[in-house]
Amino acid sequence: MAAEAPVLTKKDFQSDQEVRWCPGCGDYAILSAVQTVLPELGIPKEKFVIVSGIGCSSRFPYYMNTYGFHTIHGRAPAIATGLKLTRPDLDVWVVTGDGDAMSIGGNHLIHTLRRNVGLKVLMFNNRIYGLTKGQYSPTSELGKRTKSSPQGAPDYPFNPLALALGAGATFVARSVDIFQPHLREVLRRAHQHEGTAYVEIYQNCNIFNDGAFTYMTEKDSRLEEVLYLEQGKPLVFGAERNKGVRLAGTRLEVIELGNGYSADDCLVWDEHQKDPIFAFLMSQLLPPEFPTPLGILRDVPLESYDRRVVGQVATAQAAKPARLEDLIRGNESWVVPG
Amino acid sequence: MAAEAPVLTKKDFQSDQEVRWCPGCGDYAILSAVQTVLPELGIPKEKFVIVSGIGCSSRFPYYMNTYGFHTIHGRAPAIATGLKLTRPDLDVWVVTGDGDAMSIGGNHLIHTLRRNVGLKVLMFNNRIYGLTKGQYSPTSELGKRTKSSPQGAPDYPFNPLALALGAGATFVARSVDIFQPHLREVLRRAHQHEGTAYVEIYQNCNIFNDGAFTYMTEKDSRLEEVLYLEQGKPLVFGAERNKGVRLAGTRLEVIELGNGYSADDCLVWDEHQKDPIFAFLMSQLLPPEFPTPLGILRDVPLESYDRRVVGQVATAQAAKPARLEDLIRGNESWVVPG
Amino acid sequence: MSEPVASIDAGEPRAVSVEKLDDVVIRFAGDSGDGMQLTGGQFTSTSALMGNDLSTLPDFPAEIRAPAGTLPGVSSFQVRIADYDIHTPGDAPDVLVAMNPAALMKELRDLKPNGVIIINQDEFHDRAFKKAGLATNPLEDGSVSGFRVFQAAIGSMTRRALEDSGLDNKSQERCKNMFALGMAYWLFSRPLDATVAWIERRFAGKPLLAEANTKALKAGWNFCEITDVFQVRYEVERAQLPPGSYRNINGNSALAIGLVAASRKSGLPLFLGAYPITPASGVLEEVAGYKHFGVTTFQAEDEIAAVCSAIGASFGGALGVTVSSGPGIALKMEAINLAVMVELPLVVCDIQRSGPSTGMPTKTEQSDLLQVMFGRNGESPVPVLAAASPKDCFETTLEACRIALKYRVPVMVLSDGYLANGSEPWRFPRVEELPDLSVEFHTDPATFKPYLRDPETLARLWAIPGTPGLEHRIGGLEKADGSGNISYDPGNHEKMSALRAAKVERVAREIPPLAVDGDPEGELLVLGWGSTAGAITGAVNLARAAGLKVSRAHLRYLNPLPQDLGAVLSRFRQVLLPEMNLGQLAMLLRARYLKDITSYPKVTGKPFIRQEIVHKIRQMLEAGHGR
Amino acid sequence: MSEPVASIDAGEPRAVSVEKLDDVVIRFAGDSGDGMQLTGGQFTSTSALMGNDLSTLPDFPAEIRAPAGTLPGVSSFQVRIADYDIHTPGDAPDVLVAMNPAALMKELRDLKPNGVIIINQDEFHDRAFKKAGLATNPLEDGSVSGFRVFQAAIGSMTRRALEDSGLDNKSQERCKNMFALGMAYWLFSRPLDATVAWIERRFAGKPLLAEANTKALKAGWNFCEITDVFQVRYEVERAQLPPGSYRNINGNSALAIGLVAASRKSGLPLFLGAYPITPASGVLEEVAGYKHFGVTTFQAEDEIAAVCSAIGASFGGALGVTVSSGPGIALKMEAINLAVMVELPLVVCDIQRSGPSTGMPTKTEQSDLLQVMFGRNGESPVPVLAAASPKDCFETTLEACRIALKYRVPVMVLSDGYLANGSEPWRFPRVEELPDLSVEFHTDPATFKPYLRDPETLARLWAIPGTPGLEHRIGGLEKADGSGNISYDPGNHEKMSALRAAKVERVAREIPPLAVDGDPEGELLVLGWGSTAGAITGAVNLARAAGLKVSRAHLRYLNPLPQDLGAVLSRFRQVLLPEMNLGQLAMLLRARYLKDITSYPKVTGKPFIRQEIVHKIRQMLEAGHGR
Ligand SMILES: Cc1ncc(C[n+]2csc(CCOP(=O)(O)OP(=O)(O)O)c2C)c(N)n1
Ligand SMILES: Cc1ncc(C[n+]2csc(CCOP(=O)(O)OP(=O)(O)O)c2C)c(N)n1
Ligand code: SF4
Ligand code: SF4
Ligand SMILES: [Mg+2]
Ligand SMILES: [Mg+2]
Repeated sequence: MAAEAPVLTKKDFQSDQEVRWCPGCGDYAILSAVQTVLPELGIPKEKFVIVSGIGCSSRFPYYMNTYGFHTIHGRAPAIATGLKLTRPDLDVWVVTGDGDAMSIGGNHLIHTLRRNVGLKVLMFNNRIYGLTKGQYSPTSELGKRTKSSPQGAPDYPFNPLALALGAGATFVARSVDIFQPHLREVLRRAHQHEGTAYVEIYQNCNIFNDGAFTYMTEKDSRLEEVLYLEQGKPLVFGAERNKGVRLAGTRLEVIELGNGYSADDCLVWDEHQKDPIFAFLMSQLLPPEFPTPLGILRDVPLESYDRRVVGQVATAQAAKPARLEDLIRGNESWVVPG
Repeated sequence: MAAEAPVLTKKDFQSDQEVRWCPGCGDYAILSAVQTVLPELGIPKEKFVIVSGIGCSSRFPYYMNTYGFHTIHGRAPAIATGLKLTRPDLDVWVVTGDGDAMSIGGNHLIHTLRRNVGLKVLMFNNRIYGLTKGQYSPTSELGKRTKSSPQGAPDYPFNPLALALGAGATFVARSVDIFQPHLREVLRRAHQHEGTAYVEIYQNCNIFNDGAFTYMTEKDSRLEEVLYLEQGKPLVFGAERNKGVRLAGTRLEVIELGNGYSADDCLVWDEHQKDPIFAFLMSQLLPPEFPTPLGILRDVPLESYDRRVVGQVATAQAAKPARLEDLIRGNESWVVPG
Repeated sequence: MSEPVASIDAGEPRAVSVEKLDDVVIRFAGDSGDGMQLTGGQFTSTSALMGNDLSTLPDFPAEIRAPAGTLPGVSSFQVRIADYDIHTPGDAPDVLVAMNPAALMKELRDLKPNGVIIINQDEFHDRAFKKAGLATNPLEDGSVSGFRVFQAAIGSMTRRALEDSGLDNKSQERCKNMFALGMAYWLFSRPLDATVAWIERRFAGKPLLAEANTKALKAGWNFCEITDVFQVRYEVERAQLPPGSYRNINGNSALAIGLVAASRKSGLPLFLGAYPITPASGVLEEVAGYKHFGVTTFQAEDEIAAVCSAIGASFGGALGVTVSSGPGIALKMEAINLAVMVELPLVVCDIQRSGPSTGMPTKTEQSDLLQVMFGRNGESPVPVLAAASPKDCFETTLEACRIALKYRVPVMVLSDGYLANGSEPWRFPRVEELPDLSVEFHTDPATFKPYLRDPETLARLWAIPGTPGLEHRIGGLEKADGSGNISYDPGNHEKMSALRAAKVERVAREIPPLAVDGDPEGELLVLGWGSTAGAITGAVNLARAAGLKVSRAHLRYLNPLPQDLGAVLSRFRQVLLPEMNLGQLAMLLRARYLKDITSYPKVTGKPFIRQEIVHKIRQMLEAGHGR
Repeated sequence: MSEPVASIDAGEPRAVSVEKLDDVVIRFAGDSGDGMQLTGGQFTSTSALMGNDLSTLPDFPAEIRAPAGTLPGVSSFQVRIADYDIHTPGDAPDVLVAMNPAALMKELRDLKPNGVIIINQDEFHDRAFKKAGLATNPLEDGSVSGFRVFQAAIGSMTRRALEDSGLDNKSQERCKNMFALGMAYWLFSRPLDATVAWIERRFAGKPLLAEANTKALKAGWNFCEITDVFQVRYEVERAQLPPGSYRNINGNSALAIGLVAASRKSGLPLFLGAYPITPASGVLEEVAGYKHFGVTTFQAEDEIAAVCSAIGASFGGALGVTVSSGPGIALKMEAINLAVMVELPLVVCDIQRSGPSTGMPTKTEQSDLLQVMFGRNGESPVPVLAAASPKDCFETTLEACRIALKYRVPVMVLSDGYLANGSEPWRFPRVEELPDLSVEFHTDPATFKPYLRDPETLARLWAIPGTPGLEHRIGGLEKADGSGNISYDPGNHEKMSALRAAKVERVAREIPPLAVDGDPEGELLVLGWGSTAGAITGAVNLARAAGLKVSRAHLRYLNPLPQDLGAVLSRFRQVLLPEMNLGQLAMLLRARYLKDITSYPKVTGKPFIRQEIVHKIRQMLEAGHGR
């Protein structure tokens, strides 16, 4: 059994760099979850690469004792795509923020999703630009007052999950920095997906946007505000499990169970539905009217872009000899005798 | 009645520039439709501005005798946004192609949609890069062989309508270059919308992607392949109007009417549904399984970005006197006597 | 508590005496959470109100909140106050306020020999030493020998002062910067009232906090008054500044106000499209607060959208402006080139930072000059102006707007991190003194062609959408002169390329003759541009005081260059050009004038200090004499 | 039909005689739908196979299909064939084939006096004159006086020849370019077989079309043979070229093949990330067909993603390449700067076109030199190489890859529209002759630090993901030398800035001494770079033939410059530098060497012609003698 990979632990994934997020930042919890999950995956440490853009969240690679690339603002998916296309053997994770991924990097994100490149994209959504000290982001609420929006942000925010689904994402999930077991399970599932796995992680920026998610993270409101998506189970929630979500025509409704309604009236969750309709429905569950869904919104197998691209190269190689002299000579050549 | 605007005609909107698309290009038909609709709108000609990016389609402004700006590749929505924010009195139309809007310009497009800037965006989708002579575009089919994809495109295409809906579009429609009355009606409706009106127009590029839409434009297949969306009417189609679309749980299905099904089993179209669910359902009707929906997928009133931004300025102006000397002096100043 | 609240290590105790200084440099340093920027800012405001000349240099860590107590977490603010006209925040501090061991160790190397150190002794314990990466107590291991160290238990004294404030411990502790400020005010004989008023404004609606901060401030002051911690007290008299109305201002504010002023004086609404980036974000944030001036700000999705939106606004008849820093400017170049081609006004402000790539975002540099000159495809000339000091950002920006509107060109404004955050007193102009920037839109269809030009400026007609009868199309393809129709004609392209260049060159006609400070000819001219102005002026003054003969000139206009620059250069045997880059302007001048300019490059992320330049001046003069 | 199929306007009828020419320039011109590019390409291939030296210049309209018959719709292909070593496609055509009045009128002005014009008379009617914007028939209004005009009803004769081909009228008409080609083959005594073989390859699986095209080709040839339309027939002997194997090649193909060769010789997989843009798209399209070489192509969503993907590929150990043209290169700059900072190999090819902005996309220019040198924030030096001719794109690209891999830097390759589409015979190398580009990845954890450098090249270690024990992080923030940890240390930044510059400077050690053609010293050196090489060489040869004394040198390396360039320049009293821009390299050289280089700028979207340069040489020599 000499060839067996050594058992890895969380410690193996901690780099020697001092972690420099603000004390209390939600990024710490996410780092911990990733450092816990990666060693479990049975993959040699040197096969992991973390690619990030710019932002507080994008400091992530420095703290992971894997290969890492802290690139430029918004471009991590494009850089990771080039890496994955040439090195499909690597396990490539993209770490990005709501600004990095959805403001300047929006185009690369949606193209990565439609192509279904085999990348795991962790989008830390703190609904603010942290690193540049607190301007509103594309996920900040309409009317949010920040340094750059003293009268309130005039922009409607993106719905990050709807955007991803609209772009054709094959794996879409959501979790929360401090919901550690849940987050770890989502990370494991993301890893298993062949194509692009897009994971939105609600992350508290305690300096510039503290409490953005307390409505659903506080112990006492959590059960009322969160809808855990469980495969094959009806969409039921509430501390008393007395509420559910149903589809009335083409509209979603929250129903109180017991008052003539039972769990049977609720939608039965199916993360594998081939078309993105059911997942899109879930993305439209928005507070305060609806509970916030957490878990896997979509997980549909589809050949990854890298596999198709690599396959084309292999097909071409099998079909034709690759003689450089032939390429240089071309179709028509002649000799000038000496 | 001296102040009444002169009656405008199509001719008034034709510029003196020779139209230089390839003979047979679908762009001619779209130009004609726009030149027909604009004079009807009761707006002085000088109030129209057409902003375009780069591509065959983006040559559009040169042929319109309005104000026009043929900008750079992918950036028309951003330029138009700046124009509209400072000149909300203008009627600003963006003309773009599938490459211009959804490849290089994808980010500006989705941000324009989420902000709901008061622009009319006409996206000419010919599923190819025309101007650069025939490379595949983000709407080309998987496996399409083009100059740059000799083994077939390895990319899954975007679903342009789903992308727009995922980005939060408030007005989404689709029409076809040669379906002139339909196209004109869609243009009129786009014009009436306060926020961003996103119109996908199927356009035949007879040089590099001829026949991309013949499956649904040919006289004999048209009625079988097209689902016209009509407000308040059931989703029924077919030459014999013998087919319909219904929602079974969270899945769409085509049903044959008469075989135990009637029009009452079909979804009843509502373009005004507040959440984007119904519109998203329509975006998932893809050939060959489903008919192609044409018409207005979504039309939901929402205050435009420009109105909100202009409103903030007005509020600030009403709240505070704007004395330049005060601004220059600041909060703390002192005098050094002479 | 039995621990000493203050102990004095400074030799023999003496009675308090007042010493007059003409010039002193103080640096406040602490953890990023310690509020040192506020402390420094208040010291500055108060000193400004007292009539000192002054100059400041803030220095933040790159992290939002690096781990408390570490070296990378240190945040500092340097202020120099003087009773005469000064130009830099000073080469080395005379006084260092160090709130923890990391701050002490990081800043100590800069301190003047025999300088004063004020220590928050509460933070000098083993755990803190470890966080700062120290093996031993720096107060005991010889690190501070050669300095005058004063220790005070700033944290615990603050908490004690606020025991009854109703605040929790953490909030009490947060007020310790005000305690330190109070001490500094005592030491430098400054009144408290301006800061008390500021506290009241800042904590309006939070009376507990307002009271606590004021209390802490006074406690610091009283502590010095009562305990005799210092035996000397300093006074710095008001400076003999030219008469006028003054305020203190930093570069980003001056730039922001310059934009609003340009809008007012041109009669055009200001449109600022920007995407946040250090150190430029402050401009967007500040202008966003000026909406009552009819200003529109647009936080775009990226830098490309930002500049594009500004171009769209210009097309519609607004004053279109965008602001960013190096990496963002790189992204804007393709669109700026569109503005070059369509000949619309546009102002692009580059608040430079240390590069290449992400580089050192919080550090300063002047290394984007060649980027803004040449970073576009094709022949694409644009005017380039650089601000010389924080306050000069106002005038330079106004001038850039004037040129952009008059010549219908994109104009680049160069500032940098040092100017953006540094501040100085500004003798601000009266509104009536500002230049008239009004423009005329074309309205007459009979005389209209989109590319008809003003024979004087070569600017094309500006006809904005909404004007009846002037419907026309513009775009990035080459245009026929006059008609503006697309043209692939070889001769037309040559002509248009020449016209675009000539238009920029014409700006030179309006550039005033280059002012040479000192002899108009001689052995050595020190030439500068941008934010090196202060250090060069200071250095040349020092050199002259030391008996050296040296002249000085400063360039605001980098493209086009002043018409007499060649003549000025030819009058000096040697020219020294200090730049915070590897010789970018030197290259341009060498190419233009074939003069052997001596480049003095510095790329450390820090501004020049005067002594560096003095040293170089001395060297060059000696070499010159040896010839 | 009763209309004449050919009429002869060329003076007295004579018997067919054969005239030998050493050098002739032929331009095929017609509507964009007329297939003139194919016709010219075939004439070129056949002439190449016959052993002529040759050079070509295609010229497309900007529109895909501009309205038929209009001036903007004209597409032309110029080919020069000679029995000796030539360097340009010729200043002015000797023979013009004009398929319609628009083609005639557009190209006429370039034709040599007394030149031959072959007209497709079917298209000379009133409707066609109107489309071409002509009031009168150019054949009758004196426009063609001074030329020798031959008319033939090319269209109707083709249709007649294909009556029984089974093709519809439109498809028959499409073959008329082959008819014209047949005529040209007869006139210049070329064999048909190579084109017949090509037709068979091209229309494999479409036998009707293959047959029809061959028939039309032969019909054109036979028409001349039978009808005596021409009384003279020309022969151009094979050129005395150095012995070796030859093929014809254009610049984009040579570049594409160079990339594949670099991949093979380095043992690294090639990754090409690109976004289509004129005139660079051809490279992506061609390399996409080379997947059997283990090459990956990625058509990205934009230019930024294209370059970023290449950087990602390089990080993983591939040869990362991106290709674009001016506007796209502008967009890539921020990311290229990341590659500068992380010190990874990257090759960026800029196929320049006429700017600024969208400019004239189908026209050529050399105006991106300063952009690629300086268009990035901060101090960001990169090597820059330029190809001199279509075939030289191969070697220059290979050399760029070598430098990128060896020094771990982004390297810029400059080509342009003229090289991209132009072609010439290439004496191609044997694979064994190509340099070894192999690289070593670091694998040993004991000796690893990410920013440890090779003392010779200053390249840092390249350790790729997947290597056990070498896990490390890189990024755009300033790095501490050695460890690669983030560093804000002023001294480190200064050091790293110097290292990045020194690394690029070290490349100069490998640059061969500059070859001066002609006397190594004297009155005048004509210096060139990039695609002006041919025109300059030709011009200098012409000047010498006219008795003028002038030397010539050409630069492939623009950054760093050859070490001996300064010395070479100093040996000439005058230096002339023709560039298709407003003097960009001249500026760099003036700054570097303080030498008064005479810039000869041209920005018309067209390459230099030899006579322009000869004229300038004469002027300068006269001025020099007058001194
Ligand atoms: C090209 C460029 N533009 C702007 C910036 C400045 N910038 C750095 S991070 C950031 C936003 C970060 O927000 P987000 O992605 O949400 O990350 P967070 O800090 O909140 O984790 C911005 C605007 C930059 N570094 N580069
Ligand atoms: C920055 C930049 N990149 C690339 C190009 C080249 N380019 C011009 S149009 C185009 C694509 C056009 O496709 P689409 O938008 O679908 O328009 P169509 O021609 O099909 O109407 C491309 C890649 C360019 N002009 N500028
Ligand atoms: S600013 Fe916010 S997101 Fe950034 S490290 Fe601090 S708490 Fe975290
Ligand atoms: S290439 Fe296609 S899209 Fe472009 S003008 Fe021609 S037919 Fe139309
Ligand atoms: Mg964020
Ligand atoms: Mg298209």
